[in-house]
Amino acid sequence: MNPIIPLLILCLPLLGFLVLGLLGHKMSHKAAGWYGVLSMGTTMVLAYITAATYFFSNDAAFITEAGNRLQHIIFNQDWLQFTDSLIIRLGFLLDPISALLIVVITTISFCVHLYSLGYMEGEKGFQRYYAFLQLFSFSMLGLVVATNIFQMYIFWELVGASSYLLIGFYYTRPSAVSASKKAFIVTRFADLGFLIGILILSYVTGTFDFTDFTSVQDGSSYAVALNTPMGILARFQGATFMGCSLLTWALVLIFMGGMGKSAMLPLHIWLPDAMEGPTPVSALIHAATMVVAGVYLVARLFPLYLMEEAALMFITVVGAITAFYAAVVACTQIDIKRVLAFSTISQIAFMMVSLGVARPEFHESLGYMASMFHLFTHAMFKALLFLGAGALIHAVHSNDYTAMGGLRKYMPITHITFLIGCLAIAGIPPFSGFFSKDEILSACYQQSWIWGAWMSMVAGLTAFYMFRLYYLIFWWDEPDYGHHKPHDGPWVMSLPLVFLAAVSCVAGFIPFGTLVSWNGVPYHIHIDWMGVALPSIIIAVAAIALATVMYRKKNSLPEKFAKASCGLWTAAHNRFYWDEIYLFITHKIIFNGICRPIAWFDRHIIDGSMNGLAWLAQRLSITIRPLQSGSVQAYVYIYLFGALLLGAITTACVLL
Amino acid sequence: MEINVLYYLLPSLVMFCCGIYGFLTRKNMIAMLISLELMLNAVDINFTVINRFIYPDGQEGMFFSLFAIAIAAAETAMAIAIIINLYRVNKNVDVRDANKLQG
Amino acid sequence: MEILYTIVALAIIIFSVLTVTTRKILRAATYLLFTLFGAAIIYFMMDYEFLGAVQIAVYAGGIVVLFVFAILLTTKPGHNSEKLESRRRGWGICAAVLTAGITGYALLSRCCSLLGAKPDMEFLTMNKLGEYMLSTDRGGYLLPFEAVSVLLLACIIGAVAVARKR
Amino acid sequence: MFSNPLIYFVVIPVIMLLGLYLSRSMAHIRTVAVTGSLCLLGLSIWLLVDYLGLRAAGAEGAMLYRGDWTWFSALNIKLSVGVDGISIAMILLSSIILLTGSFASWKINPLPKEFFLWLILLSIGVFGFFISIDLFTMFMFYEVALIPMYLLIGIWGTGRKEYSAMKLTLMLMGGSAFLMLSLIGIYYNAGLDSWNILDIAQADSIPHSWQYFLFPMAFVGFGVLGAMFPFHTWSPDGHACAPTAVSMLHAGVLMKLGGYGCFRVAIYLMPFAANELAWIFLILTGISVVYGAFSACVQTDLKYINAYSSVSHCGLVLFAILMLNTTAMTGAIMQMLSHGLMTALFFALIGMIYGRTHTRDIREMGGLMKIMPFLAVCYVIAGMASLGLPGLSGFVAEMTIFVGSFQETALLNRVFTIIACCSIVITAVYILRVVGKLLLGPVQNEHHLELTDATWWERTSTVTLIICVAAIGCFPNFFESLIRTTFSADIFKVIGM
Repeated sequence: MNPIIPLLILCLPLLGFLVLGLLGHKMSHKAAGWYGVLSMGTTMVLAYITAATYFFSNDAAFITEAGNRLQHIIFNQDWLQFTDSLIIRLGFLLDPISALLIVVITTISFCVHLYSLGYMEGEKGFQRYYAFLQLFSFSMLGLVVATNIFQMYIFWELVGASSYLLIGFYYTRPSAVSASKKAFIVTRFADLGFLIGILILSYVTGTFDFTDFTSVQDGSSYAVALNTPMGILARFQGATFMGCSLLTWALVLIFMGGMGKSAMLPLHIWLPDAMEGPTPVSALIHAATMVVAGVYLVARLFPLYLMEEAALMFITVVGAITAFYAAVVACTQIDIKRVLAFSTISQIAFMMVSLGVARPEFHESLGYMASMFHLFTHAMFKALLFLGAGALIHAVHSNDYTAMGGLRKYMPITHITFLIGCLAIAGIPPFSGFFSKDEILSACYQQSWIWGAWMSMVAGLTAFYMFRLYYLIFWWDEPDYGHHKPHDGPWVMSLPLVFLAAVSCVAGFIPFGTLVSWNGVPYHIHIDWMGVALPSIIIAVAAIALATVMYRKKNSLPEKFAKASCGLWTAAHNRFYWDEIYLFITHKIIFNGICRPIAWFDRHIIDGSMNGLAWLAQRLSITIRPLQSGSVQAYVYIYLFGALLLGAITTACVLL
Repeated sequence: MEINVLYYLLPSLVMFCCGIYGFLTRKNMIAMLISLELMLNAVDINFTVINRFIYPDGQEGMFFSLFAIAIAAAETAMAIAIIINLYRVNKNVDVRDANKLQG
Repeated sequence: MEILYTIVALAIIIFSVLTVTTRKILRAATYLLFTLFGAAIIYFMMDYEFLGAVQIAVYAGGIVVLFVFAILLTTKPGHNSEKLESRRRGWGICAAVLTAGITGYALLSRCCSLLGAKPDMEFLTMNKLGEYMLSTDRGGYLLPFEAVSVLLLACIIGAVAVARKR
Repeated sequence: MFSNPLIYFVVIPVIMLLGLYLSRSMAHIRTVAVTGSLCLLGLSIWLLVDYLGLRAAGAEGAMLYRGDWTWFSALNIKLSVGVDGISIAMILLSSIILLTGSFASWKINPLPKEFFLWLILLSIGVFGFFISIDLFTMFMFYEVALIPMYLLIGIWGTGRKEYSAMKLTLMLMGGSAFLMLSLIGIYYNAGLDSWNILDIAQADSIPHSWQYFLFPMAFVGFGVLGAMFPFHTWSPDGHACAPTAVSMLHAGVLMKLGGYGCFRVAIYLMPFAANELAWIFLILTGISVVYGAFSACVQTDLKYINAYSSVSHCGLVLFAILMLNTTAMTGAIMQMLSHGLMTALFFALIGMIYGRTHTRDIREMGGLMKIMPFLAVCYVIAGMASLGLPGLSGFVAEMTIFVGSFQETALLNRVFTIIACCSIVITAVYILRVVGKLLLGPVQNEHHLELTDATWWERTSTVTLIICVAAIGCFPNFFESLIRTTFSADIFKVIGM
């Protein structure tokens, strides 16, 4: 494939960042905005062309005769050489998941660019906003097309930084500043694990390349396989550390990076706060793209994870706990963006669990496909929900549902699209969420009924809290909106909503299994209606019904329920006090318990001992100063004494 | 009585010790300077005598004394200039009042 | 010769002692003058006529006169310095005697091998002296000569600078 | 002698000194300083290009542009010059920072002439140090670089300047004393009657028993300047009190003398002891890395934060040097370049901010992004470079170090590599803390609203540095290969590199 188009996919957003960043202040808002939109639109078209070429061209570089999809490296430029074999390259790896992701990223990013024309209109720093969006798109695209794990790490850091910049967009607001700081530091902490994991993996295998880790060469391309011919994994044989194999350690540490970015428990605390950023940013970064980077990372290294059941088990457990936790918390939040944030955490955890339960022996790792499928559908409907929330916030100037209610009359487009989003996430057929979630649940049930039941319960909770949100916004009780009745946004805001809603309606019917599977072998989805689909539909409908009863009209049921829950509601409302725990650890233990003592130690002990030496020298000189009395005769006495002593000694030695 | 080198060295030793005594005990700076001259002279005598008695072939001792005299003259001139200056300040030449250089 | 020696030696010893013991400072200068004359005579006895002449001219003629001027400038006539306190004198004597003891012991115990009559020496004419003084060969003293001349100049300037009225 | 290009790195500053002496006005002084620095920069760029050309044409030898001129024959002391990729990188760094430092002290007051005289004298020492390969001459230039610091801080500094200047000078002189001893020991024990580093390294004739004694002294001697724990306390006080350009030059270049010396003298000449004793210093430098970072977290003075961050980053330099493998050492040199540039940028910006707000206490400032956006953005970029954002220099240097260090299998090395890795998190904490408090958030002090943004010379200074930082960050392989090819295999035969 001609490398020009893939190169342009990366370069256009980078160019956009540089142009808007350096020259943006000379442009008008309109020019900057439209430049960003056009740049992203072009990128989106190019990404579609690339993905279409990959999936449908039947080129031998992309698909074998037997129909197996291959990994193809379009270009791979040496960027930094550490040793002969450890080389960081910047390249473009085209395979099912990267092709999928570039489509998702560019689509959502384009929608957000367009949407922001309306949402951010008149904001100070409009050009800066677009520059950051472009930077983020560039970094995210670079991340998903990475050919080696270090390239991924590089762009991983870059998305972190652009996320930092965008969360802190309203930099005069202290809460935004601290939220951006928190997001960066928490993910940085996770990246530490990622880095150490990379170090271990690269030290043992002597390579960074994904194709070396997971694939065998097949012509000019690579086919994903379990036992790679280089025998890289054989080098791990016998290497253990603290009772676990070194590979497990490496993989778990790398997954820790994913936990940070994807906001898995216990590193999830930054994501709800990240909602301080502008809402379109939340849609793009903190719902659809960046937060699924962790899922993508695990999927990218999936054949390696398959080697280590323990690591997959760890992923499953973390994912399952996070999914439940986030779903419970989402039921109690007041800020609509936070509800959506916790919902995102929960949904990403779904994908994680799905990856964790995937095994080749169960329907050729159905979970892998399901996870990617859900990633795709979730990106669409969650972006839709966030953009819808943005439209609401834009209309009522508040994040809290308490300021909303009865909005269905004033904002029909938003209402319909939001409802579609809710139905999709709740898993009601024929919306896209149903299909992907169904695959995930099937995969869970195949592994063990425990996971299946657990995740079904979480799915029910999902339906409940989403419809709670829906009813509280669009029904419930109408507050006094004053003279300015809320209304739908301009067409630039509505168009992305409609588009994403349309996608959410039909995405479920994409034959996803034929496009994406863990080893490129096509897989045919067949829905197990009786075993999995029907029960989950029943659960979802029941949950929606409950939500309808509780929240459709203003009533006192929710309050009674909260009171009856013996503190559970309060605890969930306070997110089970994770923030407080973190605050305690960072502030009390690390800041006051480590940093301050070290600074004190440095000032008083280390520097003190240096000053002490100086003091000692000074004392000594003060002590011997009186010897210099200024009296000549005293000097002569001393001198004479010394001279005589020397003379006497000489005499004694020489003459005796 | 054969006059050997010792006969010359002993008076100069006495002279030297008188110089030491005077330098250590006098308070008048000029008197101290005089004692200093005594010591210098004793040393000059020693140089000359030892040169003459033990190394008659060379002239080092003699020349040393010669230069020492020249330098002593210079030194005395300097010293007296300083003493007179101190006298202007202190209105006396007592060495105990000239202790400004203490540490 | 012995007589002359005896006289000179006695004169040196006596006048040295008197120089440091007299309480009249002007007298001390006078006794110093006599001591210096004694030293000059020793130089003559050592056959260093030029040195003796320099001693008389520079020391007796120059330095002592300087002393006298200084004394007259700084002391009222007829003024006696106060009597020394005995502790001060005691320590002085102690130091002097100790010096004499150690040096004398070294001298006496060491000099036995060196004893002997005054050896003959080639007479040092003024010509030769001048050559020595201004030659740069071995045994030549041009460098110290020049150094001393510079030093004297420096002293002259220094003395003027120090003593002049501000 | 004057046909050797290297000698002009000393000659040009000397001509600058003359020019400054004859200067009559501020305009003259600026002209001389900027022209001279530009000449030096041009010369270093020419040197880089020419060096690469010579190497590409197949020039052999550990060093190129060799020259030997005896200036003290009784002790075989020569002015020996020669450069390899590492020295060229350092020379380039120095000339960039000298240029930007000149711009940063555009309005130095009082005594501008004297200030620049001392600054240029300092740069003579720096350039002389990097071009010398004669131990004694190197040491002489080292001292020439250190002494002006006393006056520069003592006269033009702020705060407790006399105390800080004295402390800095005394501690560095203490290091020098160790160094002197060690150098003399090397000279006599190598038994070659030569101070030439290459000769001594090739002969490798220092007895092992002596190496045990000389290596720690040389390492500590240079380590003091490299701010190695526990000899780093001059750095916070010294930097806090120094004027802007001096902080820049000191943290940007002079601290690199420490790292460079540790490599060029301690390890290059005594590889055996380096291999045997590395663990002691590994512990100390490993502590430096996290210790400096933790200390930086609670400081409130901008310069203190940056000084402690320098302790952390320079600790990483020494840490990587001690790993004794090509990758880590390449990383160390990269880190020197990177830290030099970004810390100079930091100090320049801090100086500019201080010049406007007259305080360096982050608690008294806030929201500067709104008031002086240019400086604030530059500060954020510097911060991002410091915390290792890819695309800026910090990242490539740190990653090279970590990957290189992780190749060492000994448990101690592993443990300390992981500890050192933790610094990337702590660095993020203190950088973001400063950025958050200083630049973002609401404006703390109403008076600050009247302040202006950067002037053209300040922009020149910072933009130059940012371009360099980004150039290293975006095209690291150019610099890394320049450095990596320099580690010649035969000299490290003992340690098996």
